[in-house]
Amino acid sequence: MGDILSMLFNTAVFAAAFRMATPLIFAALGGIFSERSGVVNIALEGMMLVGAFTAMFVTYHTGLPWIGVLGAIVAGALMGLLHALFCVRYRANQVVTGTAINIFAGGLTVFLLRFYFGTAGTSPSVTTIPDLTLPLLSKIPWIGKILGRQNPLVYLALLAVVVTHIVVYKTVWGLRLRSVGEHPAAADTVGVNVYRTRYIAVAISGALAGLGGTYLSIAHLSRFSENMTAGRGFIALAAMIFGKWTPLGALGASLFFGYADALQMRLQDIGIPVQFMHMLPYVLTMIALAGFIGKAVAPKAAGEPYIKEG
Amino acid sequence: AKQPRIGLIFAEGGLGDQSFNDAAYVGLMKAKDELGVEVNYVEPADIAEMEDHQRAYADLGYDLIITIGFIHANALAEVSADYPNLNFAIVDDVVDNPNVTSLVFEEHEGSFLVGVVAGLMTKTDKVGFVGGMEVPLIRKFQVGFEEGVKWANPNAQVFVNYAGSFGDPGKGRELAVSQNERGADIVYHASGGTGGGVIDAAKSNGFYAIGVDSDQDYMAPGTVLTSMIKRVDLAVYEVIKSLVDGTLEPGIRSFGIEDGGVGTSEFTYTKDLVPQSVFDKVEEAKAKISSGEIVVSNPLN
Amino acid sequence: MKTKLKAFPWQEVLIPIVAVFLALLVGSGFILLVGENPLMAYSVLFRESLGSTKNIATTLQRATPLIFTGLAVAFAFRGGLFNIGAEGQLYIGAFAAAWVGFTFDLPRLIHLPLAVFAGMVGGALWGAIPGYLKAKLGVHEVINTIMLNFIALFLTDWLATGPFHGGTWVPETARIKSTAALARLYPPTRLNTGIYLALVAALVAYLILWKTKRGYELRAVGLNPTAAEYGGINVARNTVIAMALSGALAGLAGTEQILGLHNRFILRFSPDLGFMGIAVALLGKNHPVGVVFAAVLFGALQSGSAAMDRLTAVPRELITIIQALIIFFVAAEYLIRKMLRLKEEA
Amino acid sequence: MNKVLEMRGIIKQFPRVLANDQIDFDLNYGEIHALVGENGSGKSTLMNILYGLYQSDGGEILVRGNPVQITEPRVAIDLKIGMVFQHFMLVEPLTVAENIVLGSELRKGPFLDYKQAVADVERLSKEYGLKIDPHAKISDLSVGLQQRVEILKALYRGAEILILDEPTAVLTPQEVDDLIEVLKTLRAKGTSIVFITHKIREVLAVSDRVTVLRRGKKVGTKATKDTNEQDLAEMMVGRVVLLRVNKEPAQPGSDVLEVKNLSVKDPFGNLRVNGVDLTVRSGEVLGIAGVEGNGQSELVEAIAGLQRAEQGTISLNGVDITNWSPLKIREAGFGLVPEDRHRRGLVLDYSVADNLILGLHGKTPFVHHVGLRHEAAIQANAEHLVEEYDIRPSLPHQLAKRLSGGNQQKVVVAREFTQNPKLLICAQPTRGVDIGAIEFIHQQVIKQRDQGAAVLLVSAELDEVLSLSDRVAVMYNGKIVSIMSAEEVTEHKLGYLMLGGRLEDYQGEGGNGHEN
Ligand SMILES: Nc1ncnc2c1ncn2[C@@H]1O[C@H](COP(=O)(O)OP(=O)(O)OP(=O)(O)O)[C@@H](O)[C@H]1O
Ligand SMILES: Nc1ncnc2c1ncn2[C@@H]1O[C@H](COP(=O)(O)OP(=O)(O)OP(=O)(O)O)[C@@H](O)[C@H]1O
Ligand SMILES: [Mg+2]
Ligand SMILES: [Mg+2]
Repeated sequence: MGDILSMLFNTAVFAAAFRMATPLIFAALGGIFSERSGVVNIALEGMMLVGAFTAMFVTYHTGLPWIGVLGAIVAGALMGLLHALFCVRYRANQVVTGTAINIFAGGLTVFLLRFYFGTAGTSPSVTTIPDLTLPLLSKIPWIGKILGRQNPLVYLALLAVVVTHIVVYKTVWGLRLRSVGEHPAAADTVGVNVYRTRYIAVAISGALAGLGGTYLSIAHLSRFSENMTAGRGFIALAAMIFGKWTPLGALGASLFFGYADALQMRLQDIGIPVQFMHMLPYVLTMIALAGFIGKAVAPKAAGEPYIKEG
Repeated sequence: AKQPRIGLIFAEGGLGDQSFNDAAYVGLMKAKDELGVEVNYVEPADIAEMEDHQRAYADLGYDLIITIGFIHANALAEVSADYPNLNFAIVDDVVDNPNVTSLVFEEHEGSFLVGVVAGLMTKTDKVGFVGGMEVPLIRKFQVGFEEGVKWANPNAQVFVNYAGSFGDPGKGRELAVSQNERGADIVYHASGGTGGGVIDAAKSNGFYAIGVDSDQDYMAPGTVLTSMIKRVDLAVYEVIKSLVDGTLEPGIRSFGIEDGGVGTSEFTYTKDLVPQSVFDKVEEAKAKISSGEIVVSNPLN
Repeated sequence: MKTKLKAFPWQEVLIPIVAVFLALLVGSGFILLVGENPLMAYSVLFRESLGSTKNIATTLQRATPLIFTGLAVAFAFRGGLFNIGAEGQLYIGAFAAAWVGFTFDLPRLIHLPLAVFAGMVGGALWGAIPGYLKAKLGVHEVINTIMLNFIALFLTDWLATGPFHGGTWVPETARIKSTAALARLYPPTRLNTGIYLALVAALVAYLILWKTKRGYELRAVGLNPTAAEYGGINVARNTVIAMALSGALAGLAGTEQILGLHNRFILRFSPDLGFMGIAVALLGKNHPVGVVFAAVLFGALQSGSAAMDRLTAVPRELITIIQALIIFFVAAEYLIRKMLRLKEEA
Repeated sequence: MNKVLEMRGIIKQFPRVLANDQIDFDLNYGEIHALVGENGSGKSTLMNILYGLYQSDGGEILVRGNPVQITEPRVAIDLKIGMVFQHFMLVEPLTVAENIVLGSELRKGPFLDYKQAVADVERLSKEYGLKIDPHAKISDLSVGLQQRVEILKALYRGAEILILDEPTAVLTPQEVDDLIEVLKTLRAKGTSIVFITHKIREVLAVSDRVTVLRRGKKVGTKATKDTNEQDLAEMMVGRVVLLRVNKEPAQPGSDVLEVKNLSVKDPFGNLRVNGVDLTVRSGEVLGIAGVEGNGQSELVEAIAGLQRAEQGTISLNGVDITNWSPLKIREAGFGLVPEDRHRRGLVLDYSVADNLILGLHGKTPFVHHVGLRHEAAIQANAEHLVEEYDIRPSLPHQLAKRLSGGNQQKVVVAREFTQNPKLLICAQPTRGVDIGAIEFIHQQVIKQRDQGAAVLLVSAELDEVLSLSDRVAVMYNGKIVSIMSAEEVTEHKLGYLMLGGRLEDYQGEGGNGHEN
């Protein structure tokens, strides 16, 4: 019992929580951009996977992981544009398109892996983005142990939360974004280009999800492996809703989840069948939701293609 | 005479898994090149396809149909009964029909050997095991490893964790890191794709990993101490060869330490790190297991 | 001129055909990339999915669970709920059916229906949880269904390797008694009476939704909950019922797989049937008839592509990519309508 | 050249309807031009074409003498055309200032200059006398205030041609007066205004000219001073219209609805109904007048079981129905025409036939005892009601969302009235409905009364309250401040009470009862 208690506040657990939360944070932010513009994005999973692959691929060929990051951003954005093309322009159902992208990404990454590396499981190991010690932060007693030394992408995720918050709530484009996701007809009548806004938002969404994948393949790990996102895109989707479609909320939800996961890993030998420990993050999330938050309201127009009449 | 035709059906995951599917492929190609047999193979997308593929090859009258992985067992039991004149083989499980050759491995014994290496090489007297999912087959690796560690180093402690997935290297990494935080300086994984994360954790945090199934030493040279190799290629080649030779005897063929079916890797990158005494101890264990002096527990029995 | 096509009665059939055609066209680019002949590959795909009675049977067998999961997702959608949790409900239903199947010794006439019923109830209960949490506490069902998918996996992992492990090397339960198995219809294919069950389920889903008071209420809640409330409809109760029935349908998908195909519960046996159900439901416009057709399309793709893998050198993943492309284009009905009209005018 | 706008021969064909059939319309500089006509006559369509939302299938548009192609709203905005929509185009979670500047924002780099936006809104609001809190969220504003935001939006973009599509349908009488003042101010400053309305009094009060449409065609344009109420009504409907309801004196019977000391809170915990006592007898119409937002909605919803009563009792024919479920209350003999037909009254994606059984869907004859629908009965019911209530088009399978607002309202009225409830609540029963339909609905209300129903009428339309009610109550700030018999009431007195004046202090017509 004492073990469990000491584990709850262990700095190593918190540090792990940040590591595990990072891909979720990126992807959940991506979800926010897309859904705030009125496009449901259940394709985060697939976009992450493509990002993870591209980051590995570019890094493999250049030896420069930061170029890999750029590559993943571009690839993710392209996946976003594909999603947008079908559900904004061709008015396809957003959920179907999302499912198709997930399937597509799963096939494409393995196809490319085999095409270029002759393997379908795991890519060769590539150069990674090394961890970074923040000189000032690492000196602070408790926090320093948690955040003093982390991967740059972990810091970037936290920065992305702040930037997203500012973009969504403080900029002109953010205002337009929110209006397009809530009431596209209203935005249209004041001359806001609904379609363009959605294209951009979904492309950003893909880019961020791609960053989440990048973290997995060239920061947290040093290789791509088949379907390595392992459901994180869906958990990010849940985190986005849990966080009520706000960047800070998504951060909180992702950290909560990462923390619970880090915790269950360290409590696996307390004598409960291990499968129940694996359930812990999911069960805790359900309890947390039932316990202390009320209704979350999605952007009103999310899911609906906007059709100009006449 | 007409050349025998061999059909091989992989497990889920298919080619390129750098594990037993790839090993099976190597065995198949070797047979093709050296024995001149005609081969064909297929990578099923999911469990529901296994039986269709088995029947398809059987309908085409393939002389030997080899299935990879226990996932084929249920279907194979029925299909092999429907085609009593054809030969079937299965890797990693036993199907009790007169025309089926079951090719199984003594993974617990192989795991014992890498356990010996870990038990002797640890400086902290703490080592770790990361499993993919807690299923009977993986328990076999775990138990063998634990017994090997204890046999070589009674003071050593083994941390055991499961990822809950064979395809989540991110989790693998975090589990290995958490074991390292608790003092483990060598971590053995039997977790499929999850293991990539274990190896990455070892590399970036400066401890040793032990690979599994195929020779994974190259995945992080110097960091992967050794790998517990399971020679599926050998099994596949052998069964085809006995067909060609006309010596095929259906039933269980077990590959263990004696016949080199399981064992450690060549320590290609770590030879210089490992003292001779460790190699000696591994040889001693091999001998004792072969002679029956050591009996490694098999949780499946 | 413009309206001429509208009058064309085959339009609903034409659109998916053109969509599939477009997808194959794009897919052939990939096939050329790996140096294979697209025409060859596609003729195999077509022949092996629909070219003979046996192949059609296999296609229908692959379609069966997708009809169930597609109906499950569609049913929830009609009630205004997005059930991403069919996968989890399927696992719970599958386990429940398997448990009845291997535990009891009963005459077939009782055993089989009981096992099917257990599968339905298992799925229904698992579906009712997010329904209840939504109705009572307003928790978004998407989060809880995602969470419950994972929980269902781990729970059945434990059941099938722990208390109910069959004792073999394989992570699976004991075999179900033959009295609980769904009969095969066209051996050696594994098409089984589950397909009848699926078609009946589609019919029942249709009847419930459009021909009963309950369906009227469910759909009203889905379309306009405030008006439903005004009309004396209990929104909370209908939310729970919609999710429970949705879960029951997903549970039946698992049930069919166990009682008709695997004959025991195997760990993680489902190739994402629940997630495919989402695409099937929406392609089928959330209508039972549409769902059946969409499921058969997917079934054909799966059975044909399995053969394509066996008979051609086109790699497995490419087939997955082509499947995704087909979904894209079938979903982009609007694009195809526009294209067809252009052709008409030209 | 004194025309700021000319539309010539405008044609708009929708799949099944010719919405605009060769319509000519023009607008002088600095005039208010009223555009009137029945529901579905093509008014909104014509103006949507002008604003670039729809593309016409024929005809031409000249703005300030120049032919223009208005392909999208942006073009209209650049031509200094502004439009206030029938269904507001406001983004609810955003603030007033954000909504006003949306699309024409002032920037500081990429950032929204919110301070400047607020300042601009304050300046405009002062200039035109349109008071508003720039920081308020739209969802917290009354409809009247929301409309102000819409007008400010147009003004912010420098609109010289301002289109208002049914701006008064949702306003209280005071708000209508305010709006008319605003329009006059705008006209004085040179703005040209198109004013769509169903209320002839407003046409006469504010417009310079009036154009009447009927079934997509233009009936004619007249100078307002050359026409009158009856004349316009006939032009719109194509027949003689009764502008006053003919009714016999009420024959009140027993108490049907008794509300005692009722309090209701809104979801945010604010007390909206505060200790209300109220009785409605069978065979009478009790009208509740009041500025919207004074608790009428919550009062009605609490009686209907749609909101919780915090305190007090509600009884129907002596049975305590407080906090019963809506279904049980309905079954006790209750009917409600809700104030918002889209939110409460209709499932827009259901057919007319299915909407005509909402709330009755579980009762015979619409359902067999096993829970199966009785399609024949549902169809028969629909055919009967479509006929009796003249719902157009008379297609029971048509989706409700394809009907015009007036016809949608008739669907709700038909359904609620046909059950002959003992207690009938009509909340804003004629909102947005053309005069032909108003006449019809009013007749139906009186018919219900004469058949012995107790009718509670809630309306922001003083005319309506005065012409239908046998007794009139005034609701202010969550309380019933006064109940009078119809004879005692005058419009002026009501207006005074509605704004919080006290009856004891009332000085009569011309008195100085309240400050404004
Ligand atoms: N988008 C549309 N698609 C099809 N038909 C339409 C559409 N918009 C309007 N109509 C039809 O055009 C006709 C005119 O509608 P419009 O909205 O212009 O009427 P209105 O005069 O504004 O009515 P109201 O007084 O109720 O506002 C109606 O018959 C309507 O059904
Ligand atoms: N897709 C459509 N098909 C056919 N008619 C339509 C369609 N969309 C709208 N309409 C018609 O367009 C007209 C205008 O729509 P709008 O929402 O402005 O109705 P309205 O009658 O003016 O509503 P209200 O009076 O409730 O404010 C209505 O008469 C409606 O019948
Ligand atoms: Mg209109
Ligand atoms: Mg109207």
